[in-house]
Amino acid sequence: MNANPYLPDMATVVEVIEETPNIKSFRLVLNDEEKMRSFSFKPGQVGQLSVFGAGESTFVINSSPTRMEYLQFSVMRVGEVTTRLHQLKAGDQVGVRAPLGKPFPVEDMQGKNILFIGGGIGMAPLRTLFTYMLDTRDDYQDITLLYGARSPVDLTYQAELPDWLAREDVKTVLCVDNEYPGWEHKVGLIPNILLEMNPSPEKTVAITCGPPIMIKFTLQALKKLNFADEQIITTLEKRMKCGVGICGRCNIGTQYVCLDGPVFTYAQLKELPSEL
Amino acid sequence: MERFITQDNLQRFAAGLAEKKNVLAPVASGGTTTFRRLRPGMQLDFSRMAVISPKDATFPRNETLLTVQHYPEESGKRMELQEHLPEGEMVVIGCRPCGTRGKLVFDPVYETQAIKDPYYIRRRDGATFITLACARPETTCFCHSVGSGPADEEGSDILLTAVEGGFVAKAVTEKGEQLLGDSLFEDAGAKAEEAAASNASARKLMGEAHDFSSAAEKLLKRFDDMDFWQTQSDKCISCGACTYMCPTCYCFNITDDEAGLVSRRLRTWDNCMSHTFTLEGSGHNPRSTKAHRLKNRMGHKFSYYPDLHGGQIACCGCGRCIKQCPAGVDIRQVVMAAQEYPDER
Amino acid sequence: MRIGVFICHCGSNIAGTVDCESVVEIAAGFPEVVYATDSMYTCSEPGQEGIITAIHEHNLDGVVVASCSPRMHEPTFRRAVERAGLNRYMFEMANIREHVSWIGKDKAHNTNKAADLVLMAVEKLRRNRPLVAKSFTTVKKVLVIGGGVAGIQAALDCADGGLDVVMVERDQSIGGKMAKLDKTFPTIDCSSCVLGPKMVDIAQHEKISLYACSEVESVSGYVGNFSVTIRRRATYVDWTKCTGCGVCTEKCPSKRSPDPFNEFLGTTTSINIPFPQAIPKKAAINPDTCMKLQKGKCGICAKVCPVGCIDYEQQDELVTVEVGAIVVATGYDLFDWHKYPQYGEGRYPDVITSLQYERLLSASGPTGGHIKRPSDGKEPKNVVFIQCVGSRDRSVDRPYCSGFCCMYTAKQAILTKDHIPDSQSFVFYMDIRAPGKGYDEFTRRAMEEYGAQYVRGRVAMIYPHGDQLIVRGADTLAGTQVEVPADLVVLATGVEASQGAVKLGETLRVVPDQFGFFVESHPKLKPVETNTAGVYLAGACQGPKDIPTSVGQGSAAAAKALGLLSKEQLESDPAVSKVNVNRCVGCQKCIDTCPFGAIKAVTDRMGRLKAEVIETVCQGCGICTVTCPQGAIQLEHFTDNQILAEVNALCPPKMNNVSFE
Amino acid sequence: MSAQDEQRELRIVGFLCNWCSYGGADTAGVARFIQPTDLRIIRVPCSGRIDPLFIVRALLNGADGVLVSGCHPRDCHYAEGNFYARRRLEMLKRFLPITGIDERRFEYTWVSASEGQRWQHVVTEFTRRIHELGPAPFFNPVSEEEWAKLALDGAARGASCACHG
Amino acid sequence: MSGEVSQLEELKAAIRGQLDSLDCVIGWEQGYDPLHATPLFIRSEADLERLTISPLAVHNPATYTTGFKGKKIGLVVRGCHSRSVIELLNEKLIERDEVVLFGLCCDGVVSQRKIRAALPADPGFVEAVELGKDELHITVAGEQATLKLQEVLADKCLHCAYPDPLVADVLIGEKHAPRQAASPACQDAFEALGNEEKLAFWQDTMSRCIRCYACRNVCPMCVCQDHCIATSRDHLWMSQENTPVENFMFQMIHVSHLTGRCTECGECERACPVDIPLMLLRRYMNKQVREVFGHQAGIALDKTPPLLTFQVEEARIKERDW
Repeated sequence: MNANPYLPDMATVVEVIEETPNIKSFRLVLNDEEKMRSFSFKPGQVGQLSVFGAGESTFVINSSPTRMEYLQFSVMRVGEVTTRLHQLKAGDQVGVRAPLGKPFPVEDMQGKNILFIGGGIGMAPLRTLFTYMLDTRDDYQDITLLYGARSPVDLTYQAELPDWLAREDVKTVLCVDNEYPGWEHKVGLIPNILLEMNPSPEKTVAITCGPPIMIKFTLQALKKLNFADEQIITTLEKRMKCGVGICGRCNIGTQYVCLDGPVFTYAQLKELPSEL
Repeated sequence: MERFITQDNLQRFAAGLAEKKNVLAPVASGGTTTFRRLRPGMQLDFSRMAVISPKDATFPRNETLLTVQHYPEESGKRMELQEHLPEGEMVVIGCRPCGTRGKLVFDPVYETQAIKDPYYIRRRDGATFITLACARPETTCFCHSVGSGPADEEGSDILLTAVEGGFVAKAVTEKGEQLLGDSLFEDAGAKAEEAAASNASARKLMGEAHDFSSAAEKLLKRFDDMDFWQTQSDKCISCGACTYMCPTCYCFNITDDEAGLVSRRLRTWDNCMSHTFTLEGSGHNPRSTKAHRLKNRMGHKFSYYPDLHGGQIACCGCGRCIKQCPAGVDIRQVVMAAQEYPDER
Repeated sequence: MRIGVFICHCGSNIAGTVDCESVVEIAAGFPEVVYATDSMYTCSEPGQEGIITAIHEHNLDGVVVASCSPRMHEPTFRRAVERAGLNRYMFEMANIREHVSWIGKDKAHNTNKAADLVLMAVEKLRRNRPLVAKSFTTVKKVLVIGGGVAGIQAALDCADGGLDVVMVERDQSIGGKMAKLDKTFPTIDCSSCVLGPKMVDIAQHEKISLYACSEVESVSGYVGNFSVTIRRRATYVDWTKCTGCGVCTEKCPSKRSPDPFNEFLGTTTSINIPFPQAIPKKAAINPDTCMKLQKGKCGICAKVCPVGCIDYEQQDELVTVEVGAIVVATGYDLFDWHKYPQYGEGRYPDVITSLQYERLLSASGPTGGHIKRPSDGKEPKNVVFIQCVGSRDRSVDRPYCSGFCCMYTAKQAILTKDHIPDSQSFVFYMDIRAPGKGYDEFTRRAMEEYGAQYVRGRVAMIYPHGDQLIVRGADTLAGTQVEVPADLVVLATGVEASQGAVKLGETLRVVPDQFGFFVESHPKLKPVETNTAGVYLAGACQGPKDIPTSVGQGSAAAAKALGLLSKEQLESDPAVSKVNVNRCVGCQKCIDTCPFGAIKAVTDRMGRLKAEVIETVCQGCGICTVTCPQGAIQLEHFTDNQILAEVNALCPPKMNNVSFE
Repeated sequence: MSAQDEQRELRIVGFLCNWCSYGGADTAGVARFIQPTDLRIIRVPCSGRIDPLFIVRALLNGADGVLVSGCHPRDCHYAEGNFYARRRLEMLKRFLPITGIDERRFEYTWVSASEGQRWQHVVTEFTRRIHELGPAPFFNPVSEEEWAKLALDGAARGASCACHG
Repeated sequence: MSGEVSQLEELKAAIRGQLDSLDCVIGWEQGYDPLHATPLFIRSEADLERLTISPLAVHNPATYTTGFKGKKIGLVVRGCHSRSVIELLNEKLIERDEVVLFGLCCDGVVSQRKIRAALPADPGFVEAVELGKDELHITVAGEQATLKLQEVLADKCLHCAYPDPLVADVLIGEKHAPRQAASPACQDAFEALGNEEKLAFWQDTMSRCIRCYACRNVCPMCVCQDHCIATSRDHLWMSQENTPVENFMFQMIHVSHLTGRCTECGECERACPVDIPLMLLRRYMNKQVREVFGHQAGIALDKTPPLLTFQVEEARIKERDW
């Protein structure tokens, strides 16, 4: 971060990956080599990407701090800024303000079983932690990933899925909402598959992210599986502008998602006023 | 240090300052009085509290954060980013204690251990406030209910008190003291006592303060009671008069403009009462109705902010939001209603 | 985005008055332009290949071509960028030829303007998004409006090509002007012998339905799916029963009915069949002159009709047909020569029109093919033909050449000699226009073999002298004034747009030009298309034409219709309106203003009213977009943001961050 | 007006419907009807697509003139677009005087695809008119002097206008 | 004042009778001081007791109707308010069977601006207000002042042609004799200025605007609700920059969208916290609409706003010669 917190660092797009029809991943390198070398962040932290002339938008840094060749952001096309982001190609310039926000409590997770539950674009924040844990695999017990999307084409990170599936040190389960020709994995809604998988809450941390409706039912499922509120971690999304807790729109009561989040435990969320 | 200055000399003093610095002062035009940049020939208007607060001085309605120059690909140059930090000094003359205090609410947000907003800090540090104490409260005034008063000096560099024939000027800071060295100021003499008496009388005229002490807790308790908030927000029309007039409202928007190869990142006042404030790209809006938004505005000023910043209420009691609200929403009433609302129904 | 800009020289058409290299240089500095170049003819094969190569080499995702009017080559370039894998809507054109190089003299100004137009195109393109056409099925049926020779040809070609055809004819019989002609130039073959069989084919072709005495009332829908309402005028004869035996016409006591088929040279019966070869060969009553319909007395035709088909109570009938394409072949009318004072304004019965003369020449005409002048029935010896009556004359607002009068005048001079060997023809002409195959030879024959005397000059006046008329005019070649005694004067009246063309144009959304002729889509490249997709032009409704050209155009229009409807599915233009349901407040103002009924109200999951566009019906006019105050309905490819981007490109908003007040 | 001023181009924005007037401008081009070069044309499908606010935006951004042209009434390619346009544009034209923007800077007319000569005439006349009016004043004061003058004039009005209740 | 009191009682009785079947009834009560009224949302007998219909009760309740879509509410309406209701009905934005209209034959409401100008001290120091038949007796900063009601009436009331509700389910008070509308002298004077003066006026006046959108949000005919193009994220219509040109652009948007729809209730101007005389623009546009289309918004049911329809031959639009 610069002394002027509104001042982005210039970065160059080095690669654009078309993940799904409306999601692209962008790999960026800061133009200032020294800054790039010394850039440090923790899984779960976010960044503001600028397309100058269009504006800024917040995305989680979904590459792992253990792999610092580039910073990766996955962008779903919804509004004006994301549309302009989707027009970027390798070589184009963007602004980056990162890292912002608080990361996943990685230290607290060491030595525990980790259960990732991701839905759609919600896989982005999980990817950073998941790849981080793969790179520091010995610090954790069992790692399970349940990742679902509406249909097979809506699954992001297709290039990495075969590897994740093939690994023996993690259990990866994929699912889609309905049957599709050629689909060999699970079919059904994430909360139902989760119940079917029946993971034990014993020494386990569940990390979930996805669309609001999926989160709602996944939380219910986790409660049914006897996970305690403190064992459940999620990340929130809010409209943000400044990213540094000033501009006043991303607060839930006293908590600013850009500053105090986006990572919250379910226990913390329950303490907050209900304004999601 | 207390000095005296006649009404005419104050005008002269202000005009003199305006030759060297940006001076912001209440000026009458078009049937109203607003803070304007004092330019030669303009008269100070102290006859009423300016409808807009002086927060422009430290938090202007438009602030260019940065500009970007793009270059054509063939030129081999990459885009160039330029930060636009404010320069120069500003003197605000004739704001009231409440308006001056507004910036105090900004301080713990715009300057923290981790985050320092250089735009605000530079403007604040470059600003001098010559405040006019109030002689009589308006029906909408409640500064005494939020820890202030009609002659509150906090945040001011000089406090003026109207006396017979002119003003007594009290230096509050060193900066103020320096200004009072100007030859237009005379010895205050007995006028100082007249001023003190006037200030005391003003405080007395304000009567009893509202007790907002349980607001922080009660507003949180009301959070999920949408019936309460719907009723309270019935007459609100979701405009921004309250927030833009408010000396303490510090929320802003950041937008980009572009013209050809130049683009600009602009910070403008934003308004938490507007639907678009929290509208997300997906169409989802966590504060989708005016009831949600009024709840957040009240909560922010009287609960969340005090919670985070040592109990300080994020309101200076100037009453502009009440007086200028097209629908007459009374912030005092809403807080009181929340406090008085039975917990169990 | 990565935009490529291509500046076309168009030979010297653009480069002559625009510094194309400078425009390239300036354009290279426009936002998101990564490649700019110029080429001699961008629309040419190598020019298009250049675009395609550049798209690949420079990884372009948008293209601007600055050249001629998009009305000319937009489709060409769209196809080119499509070949390179881009969406055709990621393309914009700057018109620097028709709107710059051809109209401005100052090279510096032109260059500057060209650069501005490129900037506008770039700024719009930056807001373009790929649009994908939707497919829809078509009705394999064609409406042909007008049963003259052009319409007949179009209908027969369409029907032979396998399409169903509905032909609508305003008059009682098809055949048009050609059916009235005696012989045709330059072959002097019998007009009805040529046309007659084709008319019969129309009647007999199983794929053709003919509605005579009918007019198009209204048209709705869109290409491939028009819905046409036809008004069938009451004929007071049940045509499903009428056999065309003609008994009624023989017995009808009302014999003073005007005879339009014979150009009002004589009269006919109130119930009649216009001519023996009429198609359909059915009788119809002229209600204006029928005693039964006027006064309630008579009723003879009903009594004599062997099949009982007379129906005095018959009313107009509205019929709706669904068609996929429309061929307009409404022909022409004759100029009203009475506007000219010098020809007597109708005072002299022996001044007649050329078409009246055709009827006099025709064996089936009122005189049985004997040339008898109207005043006294005498055979004329001196016949004077006056050309350009209502052609090439600005004073009567007819500056254009009617094209075929020179030819038929020559023909009539020849026929006059054939009919009356001791006759002498005189032709007053301006220039002889005989550019067709065998045409010039034909006019020469009239002069050389048939002795017609051609006088180059305008006629100043005609005045009676005894039982003759004296035609006074100038002989501009001899430089003298001439006076020719005439037994009969034949005016080569010019062509004007058919009465009713303007009204029909409104119905079809086909624009008439200032003279009432329908405007084709492009004068060179799209001579039978109109600006309304699926509506084609044939024959003289588009401008004066002789028979072979009309027939050719009839076939051309038919080919267009066949080509259009040969596809199982058509693609709708995706540049149609689209509703952002998040912004729509359901006020339905767009529904009220849409001229096509292309927007409907639907209820969303929450029970709120929302507007929804029927994409195939939407024509892309954008009226709704302006109607909607919250900008919830946007015309794709012409969104508010796209147009505003152009406005802002031309009038850039100032960003001088003035101090607040 | 000096010869030099006459030389200087002013910013004139045209909004032309695709079917008639844009075609008319093309026709004028094809016929090589020489016209002043100040005008830049924005092509829209129909005059019914022209939001009067486009014109306002152009004028407020500093356009010296705005010319709108569509199909003649009854000749709209979309049947009714220019009927709506006529009402909208007429109201804008009538409204401009209250804003202090000279209404002569905006004009609307009808030119068909065949009327190349008429288009030449319209462009020539309108451009002449705009040159007679000269460059348009920009709405935002651009210099401190302009601000000062305005603010002072405003302040001079003082509290005089309380009647707007 | 007995007349008004009995009218108030009559009104209360009428409302009382329907209160049970309505979600709420919108009227007015005293606001933060005796000089100001504020909208009152009546849901109970206790609320009803606070109802006032004095000339201080200015707010147009029609503004709130679209927020109650699908619910049945009551409105206390004056003549000009009823015009807004009619226009909303004509535009299908509310349903007739979803509103019960308690009509007041209106003798005019005050302009707070005129009161401010007429008082010897800032109205912020008001202590007491007593309503006489034709006067206001106001105690302000210890001083007594008597203002003639006629002199502090809002401009719209001085020249009101429709003081009586044009649509109502219950009508309270006595109907007025027909009146002729007129434009205020101020309007005529402004219209008579030259372009340069007018432009300078707007440039300066618009520099006061803080873009709070009170004028928009208080307007009963601004029905875009939360989707105004001025605050949309697609920002090409306007920059968020608060400068005279952008501020004026917003007024142009407002006026343009109100063409033929503005019912001249004057709320925009009343609501403006910096006293921008917005009605200058609205009245002028309305005058043009009247001249060209013979149309006045909200004076008759089942009328289409003139820009949503057309005539093939426009009698009063003259084609300009070229």
